Amino acid sequence: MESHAAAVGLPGRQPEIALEGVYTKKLGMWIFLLSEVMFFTSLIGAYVILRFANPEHFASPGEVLNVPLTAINTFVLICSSVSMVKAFAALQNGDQKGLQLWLLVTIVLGSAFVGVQIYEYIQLAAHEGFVPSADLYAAHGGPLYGSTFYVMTGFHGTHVTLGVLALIFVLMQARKGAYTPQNLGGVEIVGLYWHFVDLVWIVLFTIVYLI
Amino acid sequence: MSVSAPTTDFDLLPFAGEHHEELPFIRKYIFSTDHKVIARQFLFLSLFFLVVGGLLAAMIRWQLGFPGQPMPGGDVLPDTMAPGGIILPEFYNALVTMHATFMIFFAIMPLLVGVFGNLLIPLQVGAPDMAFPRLNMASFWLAVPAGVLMLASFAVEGGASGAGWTAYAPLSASGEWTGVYLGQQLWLASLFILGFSSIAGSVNYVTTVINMRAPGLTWLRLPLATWALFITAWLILLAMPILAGALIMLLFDQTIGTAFFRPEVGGEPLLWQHLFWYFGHPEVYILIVPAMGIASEVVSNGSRKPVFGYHSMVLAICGIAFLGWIVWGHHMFMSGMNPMLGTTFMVTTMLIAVPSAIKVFNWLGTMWKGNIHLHTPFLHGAGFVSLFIIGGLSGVFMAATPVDIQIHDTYFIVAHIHYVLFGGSLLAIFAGITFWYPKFFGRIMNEFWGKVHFVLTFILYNVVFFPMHSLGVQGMMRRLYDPYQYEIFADMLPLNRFISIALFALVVVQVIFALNFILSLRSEKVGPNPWKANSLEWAVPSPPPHGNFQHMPVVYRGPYEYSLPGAEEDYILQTEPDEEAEPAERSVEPATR
Amino acid sequence: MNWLLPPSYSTFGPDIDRMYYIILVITGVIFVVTEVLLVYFLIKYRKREGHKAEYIEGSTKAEIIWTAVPAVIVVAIGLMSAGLWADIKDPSRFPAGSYELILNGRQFEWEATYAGADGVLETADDFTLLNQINVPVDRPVTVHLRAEDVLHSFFLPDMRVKQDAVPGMSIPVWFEATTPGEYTIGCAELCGLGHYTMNGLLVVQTEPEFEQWESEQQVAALEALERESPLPGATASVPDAANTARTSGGATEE
Amino acid sequence: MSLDKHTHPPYMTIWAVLAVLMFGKVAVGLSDLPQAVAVSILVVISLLSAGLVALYYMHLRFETKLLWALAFLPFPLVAILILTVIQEW
Repeated sequence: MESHAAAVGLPGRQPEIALEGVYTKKLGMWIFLLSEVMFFTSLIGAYVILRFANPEHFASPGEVLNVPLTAINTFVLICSSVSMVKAFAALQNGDQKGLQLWLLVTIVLGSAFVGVQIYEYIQLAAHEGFVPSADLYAAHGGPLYGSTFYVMTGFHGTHVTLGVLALIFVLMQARKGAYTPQNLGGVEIVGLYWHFVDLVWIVLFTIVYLI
Repeated sequence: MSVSAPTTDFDLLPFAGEHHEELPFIRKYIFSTDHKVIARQFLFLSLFFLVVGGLLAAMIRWQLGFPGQPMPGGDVLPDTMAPGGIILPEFYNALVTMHATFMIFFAIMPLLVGVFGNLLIPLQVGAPDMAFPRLNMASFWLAVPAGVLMLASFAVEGGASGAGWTAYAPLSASGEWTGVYLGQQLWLASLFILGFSSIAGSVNYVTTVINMRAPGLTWLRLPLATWALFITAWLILLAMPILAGALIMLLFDQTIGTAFFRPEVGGEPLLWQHLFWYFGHPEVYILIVPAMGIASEVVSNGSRKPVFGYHSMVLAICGIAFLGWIVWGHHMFMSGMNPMLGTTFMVTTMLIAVPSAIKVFNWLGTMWKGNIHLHTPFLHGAGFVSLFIIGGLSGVFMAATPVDIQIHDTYFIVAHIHYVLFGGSLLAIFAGITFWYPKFFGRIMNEFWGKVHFVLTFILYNVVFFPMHSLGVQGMMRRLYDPYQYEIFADMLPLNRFISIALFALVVVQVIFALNFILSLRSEKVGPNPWKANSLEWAVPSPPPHGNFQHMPVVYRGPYEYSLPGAEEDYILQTEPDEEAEPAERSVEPATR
Repeated sequence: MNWLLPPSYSTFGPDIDRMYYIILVITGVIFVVTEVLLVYFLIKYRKREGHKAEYIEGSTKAEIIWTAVPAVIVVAIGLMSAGLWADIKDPSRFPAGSYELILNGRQFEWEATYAGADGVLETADDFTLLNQINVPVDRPVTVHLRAEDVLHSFFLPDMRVKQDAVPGMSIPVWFEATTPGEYTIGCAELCGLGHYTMNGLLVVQTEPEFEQWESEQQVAALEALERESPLPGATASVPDAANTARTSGGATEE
Repeated sequence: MSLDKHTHPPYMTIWAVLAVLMFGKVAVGLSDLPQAVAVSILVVISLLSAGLVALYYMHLRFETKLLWALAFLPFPLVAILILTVIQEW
């Protein structure tokens, strides 16, 4: 967008008209995150309603799902949120090295989270017979349990993977010195998305594993 | 003020004509990020799907008017659809489903939100382009594959989806009940992709309106078209993801065999209806609110008079947006939903009639004591108001739950749908295309043929759809391949035949609009403000150059200051400095006249 | 073209029709007033040389009026119809002592199940009827509506009854016929390629006729039961010989 | 988040609080408290930690009030959907 404004000789936007301090990219990301909230509402809402309608389909915490492993996995995601924020703080202080280091840590932690989740899927599907499709379902509880579990955690996992890819892209841009304390757009945007994904997991982990 | 020749770095020679067989070609596929080019691309795409939807409607009416008789030109269709031109029941269900799907998702919604959103928002808020131009381009180039997938679902084995555009489970949840497997999955995948396109577009619209308004353009100086598109973008942002989630669950039911909506393995069919209509009702307001915005623009312009009660019009749009989230149950009164919920939804649905009433009275107030120029956009706008009144009032019958018992899922509902969607949105779209044609192509559509098209369409439209209220009151159900199997409906064949013939005439009359649209691409060029309007898009040349504004426009007044006492002309551009305003505000040079 | 509802033959039919006519009058009046006003404005305030429109930005008084008045009208309509809706649909307000039967909708036919000689539904001696329901006149009837495969909608246009049948749910629907005769049963929810063939016959019989018909059916069911399996084994839903099973449109997958 | 202010919110302490809350939830989840009690505790804790992430890590706390309004917008809609549809069963 900036190139357009320059091309047409447009003075910068008057801040008092715009949402003070919330520059366009950040506002766009916040608005996108609102639509993501509604997407997860649809999935989690269906899970809550189906569980309320047919409780016998669902097992109590720990019976089928491996809670300790996922608890550690959740801790990994929380750490990745912290490393993301440290990266952003480093950028604000102009510390390019720190930015790239913390971005790398976030990427590693994020990939670890997805790895553990895939491992958990394999465990559940192979040994427990806990699969999404109703006809093959064999674990404790009913086919609804597998369907809702895989759709919710699967889509969350997809969002984490997309987040990791975005972080890798931002890291490459950071290596080229694209970000400065004045132009911290890309990092803050990816940071907002990453924290949102962590926030969704906090709710998801509680509802799926602990209730 | 010399206007340098617009340095358009794109070479667009549209000779798109939607003749029936020929697909609209753009000679060069332009991966452009200019919101005006994207608006034109959306225009051609959705006009093409409007034609497709219209053809499907003609086939439906043929089967209802001449059941079981070979359709003229029907032998073109393969035997899986219409052996010897005689439409099969499964193809009829596919026709009903795909007519609604194409019209709602690929014609009316892109025409209102994709076309006018893209064209008007940056121009009316005084921005050079959308907040995220590349995302805006992605929004169009996601809609194209969605449309292709939907069209392809006709060609696959088993035919297109036949579960209704509402795809109620369990009929839609497994091909076992309809014999349509891949067709239903393509239907689901196509709408899922379209969801991305709509959300990408809406993020752009909301960010542009909030963050990129020209100085002086406060919220209450925004034209009502931009207000309507802004609120609609919010509805899309919050409603489409719900549909995306529901579609994904239904797609997994269809493919992997999950159990969300399949009752035999524990799923809940009512859950699909709740999720679908929780998206569905904001969706129908997505289809009408932009039309209301366009109607306000053309009615005010035609009457040469400010919109009556601008503030209450804005409040009414916001009222519709809020109430739109708590009424979805009125689609499900008979569906086995808890009757007590029915009563709550009945009350909220009754309340949502109030903002629509406010808008109608304000449109009438705008015309009152005006100096009405009956130009084509105004005619379509007045047509919109008169038909929207009927559509709104017929909604009250369905909101009253006991009356809904008799008329639910009958042709009364079909009449209501078409009075708000065809009489409402489509007439507003005709008004919008004619009104902003200069901003699309720099030329103007023929006024005489515009009026001829309006008069014929208005008359034939009412001849086709008003009798449907009577069919519905007699109890004739929707989506019946051959309603005359029921003895009590056998005597409705003559009326249905009459409606069908009237519809064929209505479809033919649309050729006038198509020709007017195509031939006017070559008509004489027009200046920046042929309709003598006030908002910012009329302060730039037609068609606006890349980047729209030579200098940052500064706004001093509201968009509807027509016939201002003391002004020499009966219109004043928003960029006209206010005489009484203190000099500091008039320092910046106004935009090109 | 006919704007009047077809005659209704159930106890709550006239109440529904009255609601329809009240709304028809109210919306009719508003329709005429607004459309005439629109046409009048178009003619009276048409463009004339030298004439300028009046610069009016609105009037809050007018806004208040046309917010309050429609709100009062629609809420009034709402309150009027709330009671009637509850009487028809709320199971706790169903009339007592109604004749019970089960109606099962499946792809492209209705199957009614009546209590057999023992008077208890879902027992071995029940008898069934395909695409036909016999009910006594002047006596409330409760139909336990079910569906086997997809959504169907039990629609009795003459009785002003409509209720979707949802697989996995048993929804009670009541009505009381007032005049004997033969009426139509329809399916109002898209249920596949044979949706249009799901019409059936509602036969409303006088009390003696119904008693006689019912006892005949019960006896026939008992005999069929004896012939089939001397021991009262699984519930045999015996296709009722008396009623010729209508050839349904598509192949009915059992 | 105005640029000149370099005092960052207490990220590490919030991290510790989040970790403690999370492991606390696990304990409550695996304990055999009656389901109603356990569910309400878990919901409260997760909303609390979600709030913490939103306020401090997403810097919502330092943004304009209008962004708070936007951020909060979908949640009443979520409540309407789930609380209404749950009446069915």
